[in-house]
Amino acid sequence: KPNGIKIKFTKPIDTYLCDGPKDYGVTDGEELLGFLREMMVMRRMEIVADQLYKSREIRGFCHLYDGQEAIASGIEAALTKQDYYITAYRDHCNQLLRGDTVESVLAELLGRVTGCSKGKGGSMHMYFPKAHFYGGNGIVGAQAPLGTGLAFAAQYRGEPNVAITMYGDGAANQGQIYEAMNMAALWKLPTIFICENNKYGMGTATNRSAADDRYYTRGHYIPGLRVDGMDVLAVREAMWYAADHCRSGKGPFMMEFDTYRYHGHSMSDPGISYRTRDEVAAMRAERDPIERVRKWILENNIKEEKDLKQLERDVRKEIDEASQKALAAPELDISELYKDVYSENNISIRGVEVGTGFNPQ
Amino acid sequence: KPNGIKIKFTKPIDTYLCDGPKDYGVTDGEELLGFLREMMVMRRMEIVADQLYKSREIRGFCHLYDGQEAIASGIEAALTKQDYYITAYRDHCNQLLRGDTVESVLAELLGRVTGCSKGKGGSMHMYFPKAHFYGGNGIVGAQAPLGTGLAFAAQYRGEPNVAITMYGDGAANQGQIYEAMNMAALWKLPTIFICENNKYGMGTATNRSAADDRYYTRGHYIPGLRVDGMDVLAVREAMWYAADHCRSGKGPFMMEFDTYRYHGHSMSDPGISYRTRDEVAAMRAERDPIERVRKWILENNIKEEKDLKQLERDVRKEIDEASQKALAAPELDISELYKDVYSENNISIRGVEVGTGFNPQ
Amino acid sequence: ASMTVRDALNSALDEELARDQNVFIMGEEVGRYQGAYKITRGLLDKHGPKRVIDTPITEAGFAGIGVGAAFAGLRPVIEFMTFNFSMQAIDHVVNSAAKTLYMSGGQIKVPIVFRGPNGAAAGVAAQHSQCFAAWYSSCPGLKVITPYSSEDARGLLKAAIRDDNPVVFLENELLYGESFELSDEALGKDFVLPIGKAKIEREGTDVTIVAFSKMVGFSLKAAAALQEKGINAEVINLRSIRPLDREAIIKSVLKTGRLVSVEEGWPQCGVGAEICATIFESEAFDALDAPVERVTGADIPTPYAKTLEAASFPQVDNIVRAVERVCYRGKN
Amino acid sequence: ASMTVRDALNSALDEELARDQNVFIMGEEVGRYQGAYKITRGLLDKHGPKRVIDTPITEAGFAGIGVGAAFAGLRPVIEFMTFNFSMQAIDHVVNSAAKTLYMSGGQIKVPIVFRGPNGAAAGVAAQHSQCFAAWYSSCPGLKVITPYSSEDARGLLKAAIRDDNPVVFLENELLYGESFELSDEALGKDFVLPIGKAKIEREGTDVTIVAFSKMVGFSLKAAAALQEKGINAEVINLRSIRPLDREAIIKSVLKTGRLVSVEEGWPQCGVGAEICATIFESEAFDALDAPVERVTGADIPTPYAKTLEAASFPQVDNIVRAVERVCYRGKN
Ligand SMILES: Cc1ncc(C[n+]2csc(CCOP(=O)(O)OP(=O)(O)O)c2C)c(N)n1
Ligand SMILES: Cc1ncc(C[n+]2csc(CCOP(=O)(O)OP(=O)(O)O)c2C)c(N)n1
Ligand SMILES: [Mg+2]
Ligand SMILES: [Mg+2]
Repeated sequence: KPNGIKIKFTKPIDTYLCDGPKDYGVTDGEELLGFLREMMVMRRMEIVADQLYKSREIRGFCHLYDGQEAIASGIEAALTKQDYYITAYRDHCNQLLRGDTVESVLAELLGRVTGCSKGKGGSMHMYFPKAHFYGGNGIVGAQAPLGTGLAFAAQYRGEPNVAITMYGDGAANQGQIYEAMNMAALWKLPTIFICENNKYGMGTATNRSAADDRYYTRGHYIPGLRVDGMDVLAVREAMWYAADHCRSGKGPFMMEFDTYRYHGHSMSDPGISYRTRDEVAAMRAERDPIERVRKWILENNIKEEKDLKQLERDVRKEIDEASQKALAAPELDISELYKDVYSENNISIRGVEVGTGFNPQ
Repeated sequence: KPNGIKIKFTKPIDTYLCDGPKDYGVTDGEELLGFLREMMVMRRMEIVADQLYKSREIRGFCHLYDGQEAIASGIEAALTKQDYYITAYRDHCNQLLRGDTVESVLAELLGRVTGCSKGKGGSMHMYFPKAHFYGGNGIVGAQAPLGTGLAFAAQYRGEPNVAITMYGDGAANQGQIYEAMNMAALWKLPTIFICENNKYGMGTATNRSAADDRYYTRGHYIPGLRVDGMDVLAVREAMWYAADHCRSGKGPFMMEFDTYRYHGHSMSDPGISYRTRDEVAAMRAERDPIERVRKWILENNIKEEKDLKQLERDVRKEIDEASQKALAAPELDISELYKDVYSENNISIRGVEVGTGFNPQ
Repeated sequence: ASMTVRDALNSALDEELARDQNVFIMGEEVGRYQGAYKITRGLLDKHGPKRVIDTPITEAGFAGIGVGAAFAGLRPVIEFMTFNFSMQAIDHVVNSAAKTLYMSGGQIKVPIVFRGPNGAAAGVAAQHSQCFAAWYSSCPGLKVITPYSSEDARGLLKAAIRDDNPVVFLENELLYGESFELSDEALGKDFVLPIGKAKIEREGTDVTIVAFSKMVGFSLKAAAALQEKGINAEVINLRSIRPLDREAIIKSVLKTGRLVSVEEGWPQCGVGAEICATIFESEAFDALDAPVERVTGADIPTPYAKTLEAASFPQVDNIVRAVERVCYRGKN
Repeated sequence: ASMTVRDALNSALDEELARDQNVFIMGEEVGRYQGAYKITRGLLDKHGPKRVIDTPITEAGFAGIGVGAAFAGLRPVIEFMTFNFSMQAIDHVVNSAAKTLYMSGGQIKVPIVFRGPNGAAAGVAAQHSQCFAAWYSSCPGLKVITPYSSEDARGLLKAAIRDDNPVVFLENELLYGESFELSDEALGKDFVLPIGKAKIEREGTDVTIVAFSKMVGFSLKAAAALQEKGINAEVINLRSIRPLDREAIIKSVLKTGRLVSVEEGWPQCGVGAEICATIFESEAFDALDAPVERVTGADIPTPYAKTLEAASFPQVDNIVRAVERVCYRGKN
């Protein structure tokens, strides 16, 4: 089992107002297997979510993360659970990697009481405050000031932690992101703005929504990097670099991860009216983040093909079991409908009809 | 009376993503006298407004433009009245130079029926649609998308006109400006974003509000210029350059005018708690835009000192008369309170009490 | 002919684009994607990219651009993918669009339509389920329209686009796929309905149910159920929340003496509250045989889970029960 | 002791900053400029730039930063220079602050106060005169407070800062300079008033006047004038619009049988409308001797000119007349 494997990034890292990290990552077999498993779990969980949606167990909006797994993995590898984290509605895998369970995530998608938000939040509203994960946000761009506020809190309390805000290429044009960037730079807040550029915001390609689609430079006065988001080691390396920058008091950092979503935007989007099937197929064939790790493992003789097949079966089984458990749980009791509106839960709340609702007396 | 006077700009023009215009302006005596008169009128009008405010004839917010006159003058000299124009609440002089009268502006400040908005708008809400001037806006930054919309209309109709949006250094951080810039660049809208950098947004100096206070570069992917806003010829030259850029289909342009406001932010601000009296005095002594034109006129022997004194007396008289007339006018009849809520003026509108208001039957 | 609300909206847009070169549609995914909810399907192909414009996800920006274009005389139709996102741009709807005619002393008209789905859909949770009828209807200068049927959708959207004032046009996602009969007249290219007039969807004598948008359908179902219990309910489809057709409500209450209002929005300071106030302030008050009752969305952020969600919004049963109460049935 | 509302707010902020290191103030011009309306005067000097933070003019940005900081356990007080500008940030107030506790199933508290002057001042025209009491009070998850006196200002602001929920605290610029008597108790460092409880400012037997903010003072003046005409009015200061103290209103109406609501905001779907609905839906309805009347801001954008402006908002006379009408006086 070879140690200290050095892997050169296939795509060079683009830099803006900074030198950037080295052009390779160093890893070992155990770690690579960890990445592989974690990314397989994410991939499989999203596929199960897709199935549960199609069987009408999951409803409403449901945005899947498959294709983008290396970003979530690489980020976790570079940060601590004390670092603050917020993302958009495409949040299942981030929730999971911050430390939640597959069962908890799926149960939330299913609206069950065992879900991470007790079924009140659904796909877009997952939280794991234990590990400083603050959602999950359905309003495109809103998470940027919120994440900057998390960084503000870290600085205010003199903590060594950074805060990261994830947003999409579509979100990158939202004005409030620029407002947040300005204050972050002015006050040198330890925050990394992370643009997951998966080439489309719903159905709009980046060149039709952005006058300049080099999102890593859009901080203008803030340094940035553009990194292959399909390469977990590159993601980690870049995140180390950015977090160092922040932790050393130099203020915010802009990160762009070049990635792709395999699914449509959400379950209602077949995802092929604004891009070709060929484009999606080519991406899967050439850049898949999981295949890449699998290849490294095989190339470096860490495991054999059959071991990885077994791993895949294990992962499937694990997630199917989690899914069964999630499905078996009930919805929240209707009496809880009026809870959590206020922290004190003793304020009377009107229901649909007069005389219904909650009355503390 | 010498013709073709060439005047080199004392401050060099800073450029961003473009070459910039020449470093001097060409003018003649008649034109200089025109500038002088026009700027004197603006200055005097604002001083009269100040007096009327202090005598409690004008109420509420009242933001004066003295110190910044060369910008309004230089812009008008470079544009046509077909070009679209929008600014913020500091709008008295822009309204005037688009073609309105001193009496109309003062009457609006006084809430009189002869005011440009019939007394309904007041200081912040003046409009002159005849010359494509669309206000006057009390919401910091809101005018940027609005002005971009004016440019959109120009492009939509295939007109050769440009649209300009004026905003302050404080406003420059507002997110919606970045949203507007992105769309303007994406769609190559003929629009000039003009930042009047008068060094403060209310009481906050630029270095305390902006991570990067080179506002002419804040378009990031949009070319820009930083120009001495106390030099009417430099303003005109720069505006010609920018308007050419827009009219030739190259998309938006960023302009920063380096200027200063003599008064406090509004009438409630003495304007000396966040800046020193010395700073204001030095600005008046060294960079006053009117003094500069006066000096050019004298240096080039276009007029003598006594002629200019006479001109000043004439301007004073003219404005005092306008002010008297404005004061003499009545307020709008109370029956008009319910007019102009809707274009059709036949919708019933509730007043303060039941049974009051407007009822078309 | 029968037509879905979606097609009614689509055809109205299509016809108005064809009729007036100043009309254009702008919003997120309205063009190549054919609209997030396919209301603009086919319009890009037919009218071209100058008239059907995909924007970046920047509501404040494009709503403001729309208002600016309207200042200059164009007639923009701005789609909010859902009205939840109109909060990003609400300052332009209220401060830039609604108030400008007045502030300018009548000089600057703002002929713009802001449209999109409003209120709760299915399973989209708290941030995507808010009803904005009450908020926007509180603002002078705006007109606020809430179509129910395909006839409403066609006639009111065309009227909104032709109106010289800013109009907030609140659709309902769950109605898009519903089909309604349309008269030949309603299929006409110049079919417009008057803004500010309610429609009596069902005549009745015992009680008045006032509703808008999706709740009109629920109220009609409730009326059918009530008929079986011997209660003959009149159902008013408000169609427009501002101007609110107070006369229609008052007239009906003068006849029935009883009133229930139904809406999906939150109760406090909602449309039902305004209807209550209207009754107090009119001759209908003296005609009341029972106090007015509101049926509303529960006073909570919308939960995701199915059963909880259903309990958060009026169901037909709730309406039936409220009507029974104001008719002094079922009580004790 | 006598104290202005300005000093009451200032001292409350000062004390809470001193009490809890997690409390900080953020907004435009709150620091070096001492506040646009001087509510934060002296606080920067005393508590330093870490606790009193001047922001750029980016409401969405700093309101969102405040909410994010509250997620992480700080207790931000966000000043909107006026609430008119809160429309830029309203999505954060509603979608980020109000709904998060619920959406997270009770996990994420958002202890934040949004404060600043609300409603009309003098001569500032349409874009600077809007009352947001009705809008914010419609939102579950928020608490909405409208202080009138210096006692209200101190006791409610301190309670708001100590509350674990997002609070919208609507001040009134024209009250800042008004002085009120304060009890020794109200001067105490731990003086807090309960959120959600109204105060009877004047006891009376003939009619109930419900008001909030500046209109409480006008209503007290009206009550004095009415006394001379032989009408003994009870005046309720709502103090909090959400939770709304319905019990206090109902109890009073049970006694007086007559009700007038007074507010400066627009009528449609306003606070008065909610009060009307509350009466219909309670036992107070049966106690009514006359229909409820609303006195409200006129249903127009606020005009600038002085006389027009005065005619746009309730004056003492309007209240007197409305009360006379509900008491069947003056109406021949
Ligand atoms: C303010 C706002 N506007 C619009 C939407 C609707 N919407 C949800 S996701 C989305 C596309 C976002 O694209 P991007 O930021 O690239 O993220 P991705 O989905 O690709 O991860 C849109 C338009 C929203 N939720 N919020
Ligand atoms: C959205 C919004 N926020 C805050 C204000 C209050 N305000 C009015 S003017 C101003 C300062 C603006 O400064 P700047 O943009 O530099 O323009 P200047 O006054 O210097 O011309 C502020 C904070 C407002 N009117 N609108
Ligand atoms: Mg994307
Ligand atoms: Mg300035």
